[in-house]
Amino acid sequence: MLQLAADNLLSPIVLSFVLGLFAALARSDLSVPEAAAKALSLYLLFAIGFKGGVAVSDHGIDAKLGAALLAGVVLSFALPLVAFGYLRAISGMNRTDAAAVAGHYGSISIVTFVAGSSVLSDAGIVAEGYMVAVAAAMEAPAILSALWLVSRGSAGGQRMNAELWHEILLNGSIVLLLGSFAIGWITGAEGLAKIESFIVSPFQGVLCIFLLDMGLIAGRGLREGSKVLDAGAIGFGLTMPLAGAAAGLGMGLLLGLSTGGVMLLMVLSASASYIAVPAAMRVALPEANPSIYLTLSLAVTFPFNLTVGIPLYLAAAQWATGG
Amino acid sequence: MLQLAADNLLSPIVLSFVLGLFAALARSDLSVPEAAAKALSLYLLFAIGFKGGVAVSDHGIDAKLGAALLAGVVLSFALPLVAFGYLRAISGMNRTDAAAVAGHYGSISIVTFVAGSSVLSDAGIVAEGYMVAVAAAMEAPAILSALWLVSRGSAGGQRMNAELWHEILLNGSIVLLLGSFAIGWITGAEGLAKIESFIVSPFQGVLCIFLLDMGLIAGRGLREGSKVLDAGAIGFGLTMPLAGAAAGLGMGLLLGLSTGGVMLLMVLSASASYIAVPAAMRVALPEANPSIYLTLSLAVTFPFNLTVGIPLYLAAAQWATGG
Amino acid sequence: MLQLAADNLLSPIVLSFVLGLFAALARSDLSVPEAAAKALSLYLLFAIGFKGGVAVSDHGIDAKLGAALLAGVVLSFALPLVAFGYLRAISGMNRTDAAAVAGHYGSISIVTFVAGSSVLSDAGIVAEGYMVAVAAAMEAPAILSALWLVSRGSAGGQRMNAELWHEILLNGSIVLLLGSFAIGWITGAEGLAKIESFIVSPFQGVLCIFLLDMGLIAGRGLREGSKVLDAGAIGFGLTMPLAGAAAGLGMGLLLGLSTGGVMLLMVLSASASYIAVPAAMRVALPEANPSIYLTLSLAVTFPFNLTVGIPLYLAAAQWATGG
Amino acid sequence: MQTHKAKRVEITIEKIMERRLTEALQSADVTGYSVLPVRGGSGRSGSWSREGQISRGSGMVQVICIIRPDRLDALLEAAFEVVESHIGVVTVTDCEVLRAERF
Amino acid sequence: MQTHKAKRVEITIEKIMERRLTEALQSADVTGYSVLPVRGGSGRSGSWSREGQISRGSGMVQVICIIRPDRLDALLEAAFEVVESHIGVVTVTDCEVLRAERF
Amino acid sequence: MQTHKAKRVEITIEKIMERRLTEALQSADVTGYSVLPVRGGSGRSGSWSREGQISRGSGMVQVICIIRPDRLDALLEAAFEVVESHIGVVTVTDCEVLRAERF
Ligand SMILES: Nc1ncnc2c1ncn2[C@@H]1O[C@H](COP(=O)(O)O)[C@@H](O)[C@H]1O
Ligand SMILES: Nc1ncnc2c1ncn2[C@@H]1O[C@H](COP(=O)(O)O)[C@@H](O)[C@H]1O
Ligand SMILES: Nc1ncnc2c1ncn2[C@@H]1O[C@H](COP(=O)(O)O)[C@@H](O)[C@H]1O
Ligand code: NA
Ligand code: NA
Ligand code: NA
Repeated sequence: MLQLAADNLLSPIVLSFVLGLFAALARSDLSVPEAAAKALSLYLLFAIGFKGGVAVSDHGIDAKLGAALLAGVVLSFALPLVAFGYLRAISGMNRTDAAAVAGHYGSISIVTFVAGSSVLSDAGIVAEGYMVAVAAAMEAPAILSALWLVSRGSAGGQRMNAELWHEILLNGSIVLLLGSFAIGWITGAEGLAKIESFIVSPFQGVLCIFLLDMGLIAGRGLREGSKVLDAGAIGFGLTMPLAGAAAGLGMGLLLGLSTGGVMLLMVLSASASYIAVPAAMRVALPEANPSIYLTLSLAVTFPFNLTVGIPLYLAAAQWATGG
Repeated sequence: MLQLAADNLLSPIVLSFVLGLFAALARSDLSVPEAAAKALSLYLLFAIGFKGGVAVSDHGIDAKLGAALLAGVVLSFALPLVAFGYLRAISGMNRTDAAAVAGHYGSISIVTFVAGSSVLSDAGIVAEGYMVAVAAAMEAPAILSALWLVSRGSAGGQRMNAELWHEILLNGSIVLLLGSFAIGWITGAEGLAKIESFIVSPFQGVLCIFLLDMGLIAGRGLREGSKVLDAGAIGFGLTMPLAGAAAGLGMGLLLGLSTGGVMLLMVLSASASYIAVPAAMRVALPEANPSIYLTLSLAVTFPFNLTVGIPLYLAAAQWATGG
Repeated sequence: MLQLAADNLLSPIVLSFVLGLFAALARSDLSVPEAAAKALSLYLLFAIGFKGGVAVSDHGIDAKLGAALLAGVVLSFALPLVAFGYLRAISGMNRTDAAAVAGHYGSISIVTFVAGSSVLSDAGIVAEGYMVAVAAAMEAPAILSALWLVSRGSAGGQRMNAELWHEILLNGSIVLLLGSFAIGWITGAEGLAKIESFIVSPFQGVLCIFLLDMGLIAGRGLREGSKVLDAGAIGFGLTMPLAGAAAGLGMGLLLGLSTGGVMLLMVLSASASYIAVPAAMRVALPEANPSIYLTLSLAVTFPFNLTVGIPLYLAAAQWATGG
Repeated sequence: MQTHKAKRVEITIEKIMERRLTEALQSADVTGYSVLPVRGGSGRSGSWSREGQISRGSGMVQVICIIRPDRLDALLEAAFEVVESHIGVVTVTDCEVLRAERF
Repeated sequence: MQTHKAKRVEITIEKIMERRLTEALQSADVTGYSVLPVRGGSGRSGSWSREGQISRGSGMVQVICIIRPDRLDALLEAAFEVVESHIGVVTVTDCEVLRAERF
Repeated sequence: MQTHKAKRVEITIEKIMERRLTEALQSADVTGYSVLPVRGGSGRSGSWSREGQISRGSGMVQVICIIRPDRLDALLEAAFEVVESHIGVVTVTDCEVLRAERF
């Protein structure tokens, strides 16, 4: 366990993140161009989706797929309610900001998922390929919970209109993730053989550069956003992932997922969105302060999960599944 | 043949294109940054040119090179005349637009060429390395034919001035394609060994992302441009490639090219430009409607060639050469 | 030696540079998007730093590291003084411009360093991994020398303020180079194994595209800037590298570096900055003409080193160390 | 040369609202506009930059419409409805245009 | 601060015509201009966006020239010749500049 | 719609000076600005383009501030101090804004 934590902390991936964080905090002008960052994220989504699809095509479709998707949706709906209550109790945040933050914690961060998968495969543990689809399923429901939280009793329903629905369900990340999952599933091992040296071999290296960029953004966020967070909010950002992971653990055991699957469900539940949910909040809840939710998600919870959370969740999943 | 078609349709490359098409038609906000798309196209041009050059350096220069280049130039000059007559007969398009479209079909699409090469190498068929140079030679002549078609009898000659000549002959894609062809030729197998894991191994994977982007653009084009195309024009976009391929087949047999070479000449003749010719038309024929020629080339003919055309041309080339 | 020179001239890397140069001089519109160029440079810095760090972790830290760093700093301080005197004697350049140029020649060009390392590894020669750190140490001191040269006697000290210090010492390239060096050092061979197929295998290929871009920029620079350079200045750009290399050779022998180490110190001393120093000069010495120093550094000295210099320095280092 | 009076309206708005704005403009029969990227900025809600961003929720764009003066009010009303509850800046400048028949 | 009257000319033109325009400006002795990227837009010939494009024939840029009022006509004539047969928008705005000696 | 008079200040300045400028603006209590990328241009010191550049020392950006007319002078003085010894262009245009309470 300690060994695992140390290995994780001293992996090129985590150290690249730390380097970015340091550079931003030291006000270096190091930066990744926006177009390059987006290209990296397209690559990661394509690769992780494709590999998930190939895994499903290899091991056949599991009877648990439907149940796992449902479990993901339930977690995504429910976690914001927990988060909201916890946040209002522990910090002085107003209802609107707290609801917006809560929505982020019900949804997921795909980079955290990628980092978790990468630790898993380093450890030689195989997980259900369809966890990628579970990740996609967990993106949106939390947004509804957040909007419901903000408008309980009042006429908040109109915050969700057809256009916003469309944007959320067909946002680029989801479409690419599920699309490449389908492609991987259809083309299987043969398809993988063709593009393996693109999506498998260089994967960890690309992830390093991506995490360097995440570190830069998190560091900039900390510099800009630290003034808007009180101690309670920061405490929330460091402990809510544990609550999420616990829920994910319970759900994973209930479903009878493999060790790797349980661990990934914990990672998903513990992680907080920083792509889909912030965009939805800007449209539907513009009065919530983006500095608060972006800083918490990107600069507090993401680093926590990356450094401490992931090895912890793996250890817990191994202990609980006896795997 | 059917197997070949099915294999092609279910390859990661074609499915990536379909994913992009779907995402754009479903109005997802999935998009590839312009800088990333350009970088991908630089990569593909560099890789395909370099590999062609290495092939020439490996197998020695073929006596047929000169004849093949000439054949390409002749096809590029002649096909627009066929296309123009066909288009005027089958659709209600005006002279200017029809001439502009015709120019696109005489010229070539390098991605279609790349996709064709990739199907060839999957099938283990080797083609003449200098087909890359033939591709470059076929880019420009069709532009002259198009301008001639538009200004027959009138003083249209002045549409081509020295500056436009310069732009067409030294456009970035041609320079990079021929330049990397030369580099591959000069450095040969030894040069290839140094950069193989950059330009060979990840090639198909990069092509997937590039085709995802092509699908996105084609889909956006369809949404914008479908209203400007009548049934005749769409019919043209789906059948003109067959006429082009037939011409390429005849020419390839005449030249005595290998099975792979014949197939690539068919692909080149069947494909329609969407980089060099549109740019030249905006300068020299601004009164032609770009929606028409871009939509036809990118959203009708390109998908047709990618999905149905390429396996068809390969089967025909194999049948005709007995290869 | 001649063989070495010919091999170098006909390597894909050098030919890619030549292709870019040709394209720019022929006014082709070939271009690499800014975001892609920056992404490539991030990749090269990350890879070269990381590999340097791994080398240090493999071979243990050398007692000479401290001395080598100091030697680098001394060279960077001293070379501008030589360059300034030489330039004022040989060309009609004014004091300010001459000082600005001199600063560039004391500092270093990391791409030249990368190209040198790549020739070394092709030749199977291993160099001290910490030469990467020496490169970083040589970036900044020359800037101080340049500003001192310009303001001797006058109150020029105020040109350097805390903000500029901060910018120079924490500029993105230095932070990334030293940061990835540290990551490579910490994670060692195990870390390298994880990301090898990202930072080692495709390295030379990426370098080709990067040098294509450098050729394009150098060519554009030549077209714009050739009018501002007199024959003396051009002569300086072609001979100052030899003076720098000689100083590097002497220093390298004094330190007892390996053949590879001596050669890299020569390359560093011979190369002229085109990232860090131009930026510093625009801030602290805006009255100096950027066309002069950018053209000299990028379009005269860089091509000289890339084509003629590097094989020469290698031959000299082998001769002098008997390696 | 012959020029004609027109209004230049520049609307700086969140990228995520861009499509809503341009659709509102189209509904108000504004037929021409151009969209310029914005790299960063600062305002009451803090400062931001696009560098390295993958988030779709941050960043702004600048939408520029040149219109005939008599069409200004319709445009502003359409724009205001979208901008109202969001951050963003709307400016109107007098200008002269060539080829007025285009507007 | 001391400012001086000048004209701000903004020409939105197809990227492929950019070099022709700037060369025409230079022939008309316009010595300074800046070129801004345009991400997308809409007009009578439909709407467009640069996203994912590799084509050299689509997309526009915005060329901005600040000039002395007395030089305006020469500039507009030079610009008009290039823009005439192409799509594109030209606007002229009155402005004040610092450091007028530069123009 | 109700609009209010304001000034639109556009400062084209070297990218390397951007942070110095925005810090000067903040010291002068200018609370809002946007930064637009510039792709290339030409002036007395020659022409330039950002294409393929990795250098941090070249290239320019355009900083746009909308301010209340009475705050113009403070802004110009702050900007001038940064721009003074560097290349760059400062223009001021009269404009109207919606939601004046924001400025
Ligand atoms: N006065 C202004 N001038 C120019 N841009 C502004 C101004 N105020 C705000 N902006 C832009 O609008 C964004 C949001 O402003 P705000 O709502 O004040 O936070 C800022 O980050 C700037 O990009
Ligand atoms: N009124 C306008 N205001 C701003 N930009 C415009 C306007 N009209 C056209 N444009 C730009 O010019 C391009 C071509 O316009 P058009 O020739 O009308 O198709 C459009 O796609 C816009 O980018
Ligand atoms: N009159 C002008 N109008 C617009 N931009 C200008 C003007 N003069 C200079 N610039 C911009 O400022 C940069 C430096 O100008 P200069 O100091 O004249 O070399 C140019 O490259 C242009 O990007
Ligand atoms: Na979560
Ligand atoms: Na063709
Ligand atoms: Na040097």
